[in-house]
Amino acid sequence: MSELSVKNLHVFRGERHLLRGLGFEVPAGCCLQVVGANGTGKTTLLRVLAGLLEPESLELTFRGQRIPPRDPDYHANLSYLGHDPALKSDFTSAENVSFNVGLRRRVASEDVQSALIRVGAAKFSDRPVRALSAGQRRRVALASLWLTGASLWLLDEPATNLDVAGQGLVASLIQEHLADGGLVMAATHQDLGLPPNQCATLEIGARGVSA
Amino acid sequence: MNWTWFHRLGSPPHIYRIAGTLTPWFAWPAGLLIAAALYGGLVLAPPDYQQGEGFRILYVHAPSAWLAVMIYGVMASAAAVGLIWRMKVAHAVAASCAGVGAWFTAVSLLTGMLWGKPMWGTYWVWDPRLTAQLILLFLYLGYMGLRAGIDDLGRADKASAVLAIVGVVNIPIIRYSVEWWNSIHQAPSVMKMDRPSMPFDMLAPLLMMLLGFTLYFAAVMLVRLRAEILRRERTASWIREVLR
Amino acid sequence: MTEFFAMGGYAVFLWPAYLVTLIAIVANVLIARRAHDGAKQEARRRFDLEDEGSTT
Amino acid sequence: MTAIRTSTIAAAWLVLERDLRLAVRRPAQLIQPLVFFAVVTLLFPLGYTPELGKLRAIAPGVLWVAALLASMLALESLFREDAADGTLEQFVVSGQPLVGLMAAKTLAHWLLTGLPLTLMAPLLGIALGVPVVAMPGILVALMLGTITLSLIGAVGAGLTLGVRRGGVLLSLLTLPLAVPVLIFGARATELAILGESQIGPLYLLSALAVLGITLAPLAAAAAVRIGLE
Repeated sequence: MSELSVKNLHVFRGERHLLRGLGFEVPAGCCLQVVGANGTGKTTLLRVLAGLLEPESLELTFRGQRIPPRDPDYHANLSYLGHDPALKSDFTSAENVSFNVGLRRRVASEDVQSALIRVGAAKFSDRPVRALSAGQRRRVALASLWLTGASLWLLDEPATNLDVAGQGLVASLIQEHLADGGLVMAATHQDLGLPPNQCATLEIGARGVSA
Repeated sequence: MNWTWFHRLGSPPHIYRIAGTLTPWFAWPAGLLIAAALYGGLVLAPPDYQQGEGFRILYVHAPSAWLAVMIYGVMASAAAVGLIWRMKVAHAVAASCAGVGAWFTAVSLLTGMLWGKPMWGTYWVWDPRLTAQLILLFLYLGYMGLRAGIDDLGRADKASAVLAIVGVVNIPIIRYSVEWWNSIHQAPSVMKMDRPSMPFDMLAPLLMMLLGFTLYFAAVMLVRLRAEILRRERTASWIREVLR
Repeated sequence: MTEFFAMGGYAVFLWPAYLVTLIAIVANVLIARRAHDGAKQEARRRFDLEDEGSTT
Repeated sequence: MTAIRTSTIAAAWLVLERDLRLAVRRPAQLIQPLVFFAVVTLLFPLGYTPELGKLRAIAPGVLWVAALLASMLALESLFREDAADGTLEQFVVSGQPLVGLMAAKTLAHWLLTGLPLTLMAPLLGIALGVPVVAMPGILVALMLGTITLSLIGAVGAGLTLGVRRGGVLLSLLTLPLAVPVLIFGARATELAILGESQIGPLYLLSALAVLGITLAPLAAAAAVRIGLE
């Protein structure tokens, strides 16, 4: 039985009927890679599933329950990583992570440190984020993602601005998350090095219908 | 109890057709009523013992003022229906109301000023009702400004709907506060006339004019509604037959 | 007839008030009509575009 | 790992504490509304008359209009920065009721703008010939009024989130809705100056504040959700 299933997803963006009747299922412990040319609706799909964008129509089922994409419990179980890493530039990375995670669950400062170490951001954890490079900020965002421990990950181009080592980090975080029985939907062209039974691909073509 | 009639209300092609057939049924009676009320108000009704012939401005001022407030109410309720049941047609109705409402708020202000001049010697008098209408005009302009400021039609509908609802909650508060403000400063009040204990031959034209204006608004709104529906339905197939 | 138009000396206020109202009534009818015709034209243009799009 | 989910109050407190800490890190933004309030107030004697007697008569209106415009100034950045760096999106996706987080942000805005303006008003009142005995009355009235201003402003800021150069539009949307606060507030201040009891307008101001506290965060949350689409 699938953890997450989407049926009859229609989305309009201004004039364009971007997603037409999209439908797919993601079993537990599996990563669905969303691929397609730019502007075909990858980001739109993730934002709709995160409840940030209201679709024309959608039948979303999570853990066997039919819910609206703005259901608070559903949100508590998901993490959305968008284009911007959601960090306040006047705060240090540690302060940012403890706020972003603390908004959802109780978190101790040791956990924050271990998260920053896990993503290799420990060395610059006390400098304000303003002084960090885009790649370093992306790592800090990954620290919050990893520490929150939500079961559903919605990742939009998670490896942008990351060097090769960073891309390896993303792949290992995803593999670790899937091993815990988590779920990932990632809009990325990167090869995540996942065995075929753990990874499916959703191609959004020009007509916006699932391939 | 299935709400088929309610869902049919929500289906754009259905509403587009109904709007088309209803428009003349509103337009013609409106025209007749306004004409009759004009004749009644300008010719038959006796002059006011205090304001003489000048009081006849009432026959255009009061209906415009009524329209200004009534339209905002229609706009806000359509916006609420649009937000709660996610009906695009309801947002289209709200969008069709704003322009007409702003126009007639301006008319009620201008006619109020033209009435104030002979009565009080100055064009603008801080009469509570005139002041409240002025603020209502700013609410309309704010609504239209917000709609114009957002490119995506769907988002503009929803954002302006929230503003319309916040606005309609505030209108009675603004009216009360302006009346309260007027009472503590004993400022002059022009509009003693519109709580009419008027004789019937004065009152009848006014009521006819009010109804005529309301029907007129309905007719104009329905035409704009058809335009708004076409803008929102974009490439829906039913539009092809309509265009033929 | 002329004393009718004089309106007991209030003519200079009364008739402009009625004129303003008339302007608003006529203007809104024109605006509504133009908006509807414009929307129809726009829809027609979009359909022609779409027909071209799918045929080429 | 079964994590203990943060309660709504804790999340709201976190947001409030975050905004206050952020503001302390960038004090310049805190000072600007206060300087604006002072400048606008001090323009009136130059534009009207140096006679304190006459200034006292218009002091209530001047203080309240200047306070209104100053708090409007600071509203522009209430959501804009959070929307730009993506943190506002995380509020919506956090699973916490957005209404609570919006209330926290509005309270932070009031603590950082409304309250300082209120505390500064007596100082400027002296420049307008306001007797010292009236100061407590002015403080109470402005405190209540600025709460409602922040609440209405939060709705306006949320609505103009998606609008390019939404600053002017924000004022056009918010000022008409702030008219009742201005009327009751100015009257309360006038009564304070005259030394009479200002209980009537204060009740009305409190009523507006209560209405604002209950409804405004709801509207602001809806506006932000729409603005982020």
